[in-house]
Amino acid sequence: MSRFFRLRVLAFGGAGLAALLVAACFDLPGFGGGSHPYGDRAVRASLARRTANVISSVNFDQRAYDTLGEMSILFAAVLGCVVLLRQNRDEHRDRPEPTEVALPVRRYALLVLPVALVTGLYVIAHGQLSPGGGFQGGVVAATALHLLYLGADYGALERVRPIGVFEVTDSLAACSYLVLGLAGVLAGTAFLANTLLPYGTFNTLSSGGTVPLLNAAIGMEVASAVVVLLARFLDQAVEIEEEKGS
Amino acid sequence: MNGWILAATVLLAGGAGTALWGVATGPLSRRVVAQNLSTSVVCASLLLLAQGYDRTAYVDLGLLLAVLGPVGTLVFARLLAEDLTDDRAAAWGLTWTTVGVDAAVVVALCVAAGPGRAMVKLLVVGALLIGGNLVASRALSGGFQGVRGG
Amino acid sequence: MADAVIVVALLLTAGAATAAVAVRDPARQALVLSLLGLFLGVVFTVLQAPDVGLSQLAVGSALTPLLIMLSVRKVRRRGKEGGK
Amino acid sequence: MHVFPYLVAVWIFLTGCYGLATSRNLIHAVGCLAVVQSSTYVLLLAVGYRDGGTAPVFSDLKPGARPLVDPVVQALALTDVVVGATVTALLLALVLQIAKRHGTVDPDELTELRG
Amino acid sequence: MTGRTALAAAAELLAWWVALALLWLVFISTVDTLERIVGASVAAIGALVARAGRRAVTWR
Repeated sequence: MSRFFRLRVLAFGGAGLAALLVAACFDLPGFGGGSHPYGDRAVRASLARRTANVISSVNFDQRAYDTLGEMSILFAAVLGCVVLLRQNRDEHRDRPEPTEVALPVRRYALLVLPVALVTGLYVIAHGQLSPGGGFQGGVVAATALHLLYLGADYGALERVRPIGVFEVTDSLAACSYLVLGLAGVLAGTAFLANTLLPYGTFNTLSSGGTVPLLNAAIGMEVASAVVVLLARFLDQAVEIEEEKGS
Repeated sequence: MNGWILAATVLLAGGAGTALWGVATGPLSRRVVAQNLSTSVVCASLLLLAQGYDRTAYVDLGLLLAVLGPVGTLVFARLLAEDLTDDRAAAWGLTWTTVGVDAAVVVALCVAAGPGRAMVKLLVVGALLIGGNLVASRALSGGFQGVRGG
Repeated sequence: MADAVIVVALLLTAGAATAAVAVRDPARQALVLSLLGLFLGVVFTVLQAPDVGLSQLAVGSALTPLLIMLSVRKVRRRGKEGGK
Repeated sequence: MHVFPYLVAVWIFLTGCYGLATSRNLIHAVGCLAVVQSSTYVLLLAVGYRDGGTAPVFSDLKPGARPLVDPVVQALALTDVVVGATVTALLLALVLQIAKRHGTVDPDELTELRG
Repeated sequence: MTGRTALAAAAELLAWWVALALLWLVFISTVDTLERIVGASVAAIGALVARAGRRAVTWR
């Protein structure tokens, strides 16, 4: 199929798709309309369980089973990356040379690393109160560690990042989500049902029953998954070289 | 619509629009500078929006961006260091202008918030943002000279 | 008039998306993508979804650019070695 | 204003699709896929918006004080943003494997190699 | 490790812990016992990572 012919097919299909999508847009409920039946019910259910952040309540309570699916996709994607980016037999590792980074940049990295880490943990811990949660905070905490690569060199990052520990943490966090779900079954209700713990006082750290626990599990899962993921990419980009002459 | 949201709209339309144009065209050195400046413009407008909607919880967005935005610029400064050796990406006039805008926004918000925990939080965000912006500018204008293999 | 900020944010996002497609060099595209992430964060904020905005800012400001730039570096290094 | 955000989502989707189809570099194609993904977030959140509403987060708001936007679509978009990033990483890992095996990241050259 | 270096290490950790615990108190909106406990442990993790990072960079 020639390039020109392919572009013609694309233009034809794209025009048809565009026409259909635009027609569909005019049939959607108008932007900013007042009718959100599911939203209103979700808010009521969340307030009944004393979870201040309704989005967290939807994610980790009302639709916790869906989040389990999302977490498995995340876990599988990271597993796929680890398998795809492993060191092949015809490759060897090269120690990267230590690099000279301007002093202000290095100092900035060392100062902001703990601040970013605390910010990430704050976002995780307050997931059921203020905007945030395990997904967001996990990414922030994991990114914080990589300031060491940006502000110094890859060797420095490797010294504070035992990759095996993060791989184990990743699996443990995924398991703990499942175990919390199964605890519901053992307690006599349903999988991932939020009936195990008392709902607590509204707008405090311990409110919302199992929501904070599931939130923390997702936070650990995401943080260690991102660290493992970036470790593979950094290995490939910085360390692993192909054998010369292969 | 109140004055805070109007200010955020103007800042977005002017500053972020310019940054988008700068990042989409021109030599690489100009693009990375525009990327760096977009962080401060967007962070300032997020803080303004938080005040405009009267939701202190939205300040977390500004906090996150103030922490991670400069990190993103450092990524580019580090991994494009070889391409940036030929033409230094230095635009200190522009950098100081945005720093001034950020400082003005933070001070105005602090005055509106009044003394208390919210004000300290805004000051922390402002310090992280301005410090990060200056360090990222420094990194772009030759902060990673010796970086070859790493 | 109250929706002006929504319109501005949406237009910026559409512009950044168009630029991200039009810029063909992956390294430069990563720069535009990081801007797209920021503007999406603003759109989510003005649509009153701070949780999604946080998610997008966390991912779009540092993680996605880092992944793309590391891939670019690996492919480029391969290209250089293959050329020798 | 009734359909403008939806039309923006459609525009982002179609632009991303065009980029995917005409891309000459697989890394660029992955970036275009990220653009396509972002269109779904814009569409979802636009559907959930309510005029004059605010986020259903009660850490600094008394329940019932202001109209609220729809939290369900936000929860859908939230998880997908982070999971989408790891899927992007998986695709980039595939691209790196292709680059290793075939020595190119141009989809047209790859088709020729196979044919 | 001599007494002097141990003292320096403890001082560094304590300084970071105090700074990060204060940062946590700035971030949060309402203070209660559980909040203090979580903040103290997060600040401790942050302090440990800060010291580990500082040592890793000035290793060579």
